Amino acid sequence: MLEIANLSLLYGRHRALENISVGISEGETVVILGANGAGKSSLLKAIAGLVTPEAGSRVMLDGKSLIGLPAHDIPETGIALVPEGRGVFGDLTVEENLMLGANPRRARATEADRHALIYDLFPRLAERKRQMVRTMSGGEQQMVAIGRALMSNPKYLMLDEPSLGLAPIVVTELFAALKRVQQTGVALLLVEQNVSISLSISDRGYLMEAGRIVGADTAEALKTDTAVQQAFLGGSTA
Amino acid sequence: MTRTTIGFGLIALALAALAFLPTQLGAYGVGLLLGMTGYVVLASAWALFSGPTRYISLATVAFFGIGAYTVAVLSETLPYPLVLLVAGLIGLVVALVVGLATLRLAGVYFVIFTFGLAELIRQLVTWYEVNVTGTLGRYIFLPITAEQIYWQLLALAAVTLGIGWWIARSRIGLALKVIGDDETVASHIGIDISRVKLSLFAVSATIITLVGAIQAPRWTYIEPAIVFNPTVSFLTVIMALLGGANRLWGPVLGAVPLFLLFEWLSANFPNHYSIILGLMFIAIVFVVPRGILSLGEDVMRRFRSRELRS
Amino acid sequence: MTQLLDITALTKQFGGLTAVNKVSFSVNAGEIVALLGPNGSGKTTLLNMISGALQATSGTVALEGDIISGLPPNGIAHKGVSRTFQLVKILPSLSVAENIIAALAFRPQPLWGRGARDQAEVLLDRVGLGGRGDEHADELTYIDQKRMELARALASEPRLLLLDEWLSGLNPTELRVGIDLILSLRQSGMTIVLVEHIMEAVRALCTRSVVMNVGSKIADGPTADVLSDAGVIAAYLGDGNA
Amino acid sequence: MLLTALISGLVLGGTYALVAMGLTLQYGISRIMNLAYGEVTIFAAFAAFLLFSTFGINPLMGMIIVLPAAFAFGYLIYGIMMQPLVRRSAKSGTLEVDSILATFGLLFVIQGVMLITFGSNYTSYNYLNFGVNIFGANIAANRLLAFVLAVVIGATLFLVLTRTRWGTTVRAIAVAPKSAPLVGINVNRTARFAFALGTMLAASGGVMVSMYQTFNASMGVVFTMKALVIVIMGGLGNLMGALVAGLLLGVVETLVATYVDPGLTLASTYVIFLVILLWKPSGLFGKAAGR
Amino acid sequence: QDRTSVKIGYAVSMTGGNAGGAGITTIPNYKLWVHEVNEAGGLELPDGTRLPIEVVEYDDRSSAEEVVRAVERLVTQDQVDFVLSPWGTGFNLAVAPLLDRFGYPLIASAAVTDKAPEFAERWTRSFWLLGGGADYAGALSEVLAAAHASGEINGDVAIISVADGFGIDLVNAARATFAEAGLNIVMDRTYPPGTTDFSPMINEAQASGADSFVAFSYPPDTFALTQQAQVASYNPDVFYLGVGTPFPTYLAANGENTEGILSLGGIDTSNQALMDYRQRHTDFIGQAPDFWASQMTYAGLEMLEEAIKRVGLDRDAVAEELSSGTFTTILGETRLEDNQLRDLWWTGQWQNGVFVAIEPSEREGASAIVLPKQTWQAQ
Ligand SMILES: Nc1ncnc2c1ncn2[C@@H]1O[C@H](COP(=O)(O)OP(=O)(O)OP(=O)(O)O)[C@@H](O)[C@H]1O
Ligand SMILES: Nc1ncnc2c1ncn2[C@@H]1O[C@H](COP(=O)(O)OP(=O)(O)OP(=O)(O)O)[C@@H](O)[C@H]1O
Ligand SMILES: [Mg+2]
Ligand SMILES: [Mg+2]
Repeated sequence: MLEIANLSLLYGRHRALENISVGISEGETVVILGANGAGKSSLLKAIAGLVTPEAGSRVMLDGKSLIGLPAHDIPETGIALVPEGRGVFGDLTVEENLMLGANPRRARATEADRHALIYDLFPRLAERKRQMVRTMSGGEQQMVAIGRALMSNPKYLMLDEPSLGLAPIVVTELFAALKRVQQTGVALLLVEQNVSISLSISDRGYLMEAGRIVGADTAEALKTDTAVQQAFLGGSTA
Repeated sequence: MTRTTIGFGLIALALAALAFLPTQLGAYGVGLLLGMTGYVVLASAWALFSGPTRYISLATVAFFGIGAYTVAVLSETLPYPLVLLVAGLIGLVVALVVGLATLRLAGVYFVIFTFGLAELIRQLVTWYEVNVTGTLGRYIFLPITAEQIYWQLLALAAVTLGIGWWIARSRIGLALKVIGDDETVASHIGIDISRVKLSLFAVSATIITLVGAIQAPRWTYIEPAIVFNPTVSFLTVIMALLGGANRLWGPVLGAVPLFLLFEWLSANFPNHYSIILGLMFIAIVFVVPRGILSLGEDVMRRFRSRELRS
Repeated sequence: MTQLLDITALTKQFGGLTAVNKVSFSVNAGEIVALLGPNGSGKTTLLNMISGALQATSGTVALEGDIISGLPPNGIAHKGVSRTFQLVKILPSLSVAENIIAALAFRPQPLWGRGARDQAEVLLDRVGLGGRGDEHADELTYIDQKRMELARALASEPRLLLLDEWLSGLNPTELRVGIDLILSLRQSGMTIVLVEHIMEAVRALCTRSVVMNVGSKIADGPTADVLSDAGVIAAYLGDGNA
Repeated sequence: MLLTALISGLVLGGTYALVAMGLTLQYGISRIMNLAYGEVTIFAAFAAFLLFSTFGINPLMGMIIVLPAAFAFGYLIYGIMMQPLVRRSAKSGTLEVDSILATFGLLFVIQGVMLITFGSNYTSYNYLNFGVNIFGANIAANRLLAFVLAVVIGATLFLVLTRTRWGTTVRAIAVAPKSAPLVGINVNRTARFAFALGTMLAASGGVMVSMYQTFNASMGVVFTMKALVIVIMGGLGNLMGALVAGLLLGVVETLVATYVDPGLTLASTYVIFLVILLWKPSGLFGKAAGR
Repeated sequence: QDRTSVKIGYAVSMTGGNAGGAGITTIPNYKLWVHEVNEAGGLELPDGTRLPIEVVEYDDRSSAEEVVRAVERLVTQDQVDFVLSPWGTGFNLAVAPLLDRFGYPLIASAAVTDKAPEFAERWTRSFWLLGGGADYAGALSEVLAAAHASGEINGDVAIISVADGFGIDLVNAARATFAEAGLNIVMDRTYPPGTTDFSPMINEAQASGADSFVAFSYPPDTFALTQQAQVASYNPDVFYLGVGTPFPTYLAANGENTEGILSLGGIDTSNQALMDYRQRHTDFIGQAPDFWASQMTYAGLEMLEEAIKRVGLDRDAVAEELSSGTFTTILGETRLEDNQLRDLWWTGQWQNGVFVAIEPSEREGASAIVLPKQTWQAQ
């Protein structure tokens, strides 16, 4: 169980998150919806330890607090992040990026299996093992980023707009792949603009606005919620 | 508009005062002013190009030395103003060649390239003197006093700051900033990167050459080891960075205190100069993270915001 | 209808990899053409060759009959080509307005001083950033940076505008605003080539689509036809999106 | 004659490469532009001399003392001086400028300490200063040793960096320090380690140099600049590059001295350096400039 | 006048590229002299009173700009009574016009220049104690010519020189005087300062067949040449090296292998005053003086001391006295000719751990040269 409570975050004087409370059970998939600048990425970064929240904020994993844990110790706890803008190691090869993904100790045992899984999910990566990631197309780099996160054998995988810049067919495949990831028991925390497809694989969803959670419901309910329709689905299930 | 006029008026007054200063000071004071003004011009001229583009050039001493050597070679054959002109022209030509060569380089590659270039020029001058003219050291017996050198440097400083002021307000200044931020964007919005970089580099290098030429008569004896001393390049960079290289007054605010610090330390702690200087330097880096000018601005800003609140 | 852009047998090789392979197509003035294709099919590379960011290995790009391939990016920009980048490129040390003024100041008929400031405000208004010129460019949100980048591209008054996934990352509401903005550009007579993976936008905006796969052109025609093409569905759209 | 020149050139180059490799670690990996690098080299040279002349410990044995001390020193310096700068620059992105300014200060501090403890005189001693015949070329044993050390260290580190997971993490922090925590890399610890390792290499260079070269407390900057030239010529952060560039410089220098004019040796090394940069703007083994 | 001390100032290179030379030749002598004078109660004035010396010292950091300013500071800020000379030819020339303008005497004890006569005329209060390149080269050519005449060596000479003012002065003079002396220069190479690998030049010299190897070198090069000649088993009959050879550290580093090596300078071991000075220097500084310019530096200070004793602190009078007086110094009876010290030892040789003077050979106190140089000993 990953529990976030009373999470607040300041960038200088700008309040990016205010009293956020979100919970994800093991194996569950949760999507966070919200306009640009609502604070979705900030929330994921705070969980990953990349930004330091205000005092009084709580991030608990299976009852243990993650607050104060340095960012580089987070992957070891089983939380992985595919960040906005990918954050791949541009001057290293695909293979090296994946190898680094398995850097946390918890990932070592399953490394070989994971490699196979990832090359199965993204055959393009298997073809380009030795290519410098910097020289790959935007979508290819996104695959590397997701692959790298999966390498760490996460229990909770956070994805920040994974479909960004991917061809439709790849988006379909990616979400199919994410479904398979779900089946391996990994919980997903998803931030997406592609609302319909993300709701389709989610159990629950949260709505964010200006740094606050303004709504939460099951995915089923959100799909038909008129407010959500208005704000995020453009009135129709396009 | 009026504020600019007042600003110019004040600056003219300050210049007049500075020009008048030598009459109030002894030889040592004049020497101090002279050295300080020399570095003010060097740092300001350096920052003309390197500030906005963030290309850290260590070729300063190459141009400085070229200027000094030109004077040493020609001082007996040409009238002094002409010598300066020739020195400036040589500096300009070398700068254009160097500028063309370095266009493709970026970051630290540019830094070390310019260092290598300065060393190469020094080696070539040495080799030429040894093998062609057969004398290495040269003598300059020009009847130019320290005051006169100082006045020339002061004028050059005014010109340099004037150019800096003009650039900051002109399209070229904006182009330089854009280049410093992102060259791809720069070229895609229609900036001819090569031309902008080259012309600025040439202007900056010509001024630096003139500093070398103007200061040369002070030494009587010149040899490559003296006028191509890489320390000059390093000090220039350090002063400009310390003051804030992308502001008009930044280099001045770096050069003056640093020069005085050097002077004070060498006058008072000749035996522990290195250690004290080093420690102070480290302290400065930690206390004044974004250059002296920014420090001043921060203080001002805090002051103003407090005023607003009250 | 006059032909504005003409691409002939354009090829780009990176070492052994042929990223763009003898692609030819042309774009009429006033058209909005979508450039589609799977990830890594060479779309960005193609745009890069048009804008001069990359030199073509072979083939030519012509603008109203003028060969522009071989010119440096600034030369091409002065011929009337502007673009945005797949990963936004802002000028982080400048203010939002200065980002635009920079482009105004270096277009063929430069604007400077008062005129530039006013025009920058007009452009910012147009992309929805009115009144925010004094903010620091690097403190804008992603979407606002994209808006600013578009305003910067528009500042050059291009004849041809290249948009590389400019609409990606927008939520559906924002997407609609974005689509309207691009439509308004067409109304003003601009020709646009856009790379996009969001089919909703492509359908709404583009009369014609060109589809690439593994560096080669596999389809070219009216958008509706292209998107129902079996080859395109297999390579790009997938069955679910057909 | 040519063979002799080539061999002595390679050996000379090896001694250059040895000093340069530490800098490529410090600058390429830890992103610290360390202007005080040469001072560490000279300090180690003095230490080796001191151990040899007063305690009779030969320089090779002396390394057992000097190298760990250098590592510890580098570790300490990074912790005290560089870490705050790195932390600060995470926001402002001014690490390069800050590290230039800070290590410029450090340079003076170390130099001042040396001036006070060792004086400003030239120092020199003889150790392993006899000729060894290699394919007809007469090579000083101490230089040969430095060459061997350079090749061994260079090859070992290169293999470690490219073939092991640990090595890959080290390169990762050089490539994208911001992303490194996402895969569980402690950037600070890794950078600190690389910096200390670089300091140790600088010191090993110093110990070797002390055997065949005269040195004094003011000479550090000569080593820094030579090392920088080699590092840049080889491509930043690339050990193989540093090794190859060092060897190349050595060979060029010797060939020019033998066949052209000793007066042009330094000029020719700079010409080679400049030409290589013009041809490959990011060094021999550097990443192709990302345009 | 109720002064309580005599202020003496100097600016020398304590750091930077010139620190190595200044730290051996100049600074220790200034310190020793001040110490000794003050031990004795101070500088003696004509009326027999003594005033202690107060020192103002600056580091010129091996920068020409800095040395000029430091001297200006000494004169106008600190208002010292006398300024001692900096180390190095260029730096002495840089301060010469300045001191002349302020009316201060300059006793240049660490500057080698052929233009000394011209400078002495231009700046009438300047004194030049170390001769010019032509003097040293001329003396060397006589040494070599004599050895050649006696059949000890062939007439071929291999010369290398450092590409800076000093090296070039000497090699230029050597080219002229060697030819006159019937010597044949078979190799003539110039290398840039900072060169560390001399093996190509040593190989070439070895291949040239010359019996004499002459290097007009600077300290780091001098040390390197010695080491690398050993590695190459290069044993010419005559092995002549430049600055640095007469340094005590040279002996410390090379021990027995110094035997027979020639260089500039040298001492007359029969001169008791000199040997006494060397002992005092060693005791006070903890290190012996060098065998070349140290003694001239110290002698220059003695002359200054004596001149003050004779004529007081008036600088013009002191300059006049230095110019015309005769002094007893550690060098013996010392007198300047046209403001220059001409009674110098031009060539010396390491013999049994002492760098003895051998040229001018007819001058009293000269040792006999020993040729050929012994072959290198394994260490
Ligand atoms: N490093 C930062 N410094 C200052 N402000 C920031 C920083 N990062 C984000 N912000 C601000 O915090 C707010 C939330 O940003 P965040 O990136 O979390 O939003 P988001 O919901 O992920 O938006 P998007 O959909 O555009 O990715 C925004 O207003 C943004 O401008
Ligand atoms: N500088 C480069 N060096 C080597 N290969 C490159 C370089 N730039 C691009 N490539 C390769 O060329 C191919 C085309 O890349 P491009 O960026 O044009 O794809 P794209 O169609 O824009 O894809 P996406 O939709 O994912 O952005 C890719 O396989 C990429 O890896
Ligand atoms: Mg986000
Ligand atoms: Mg693309």
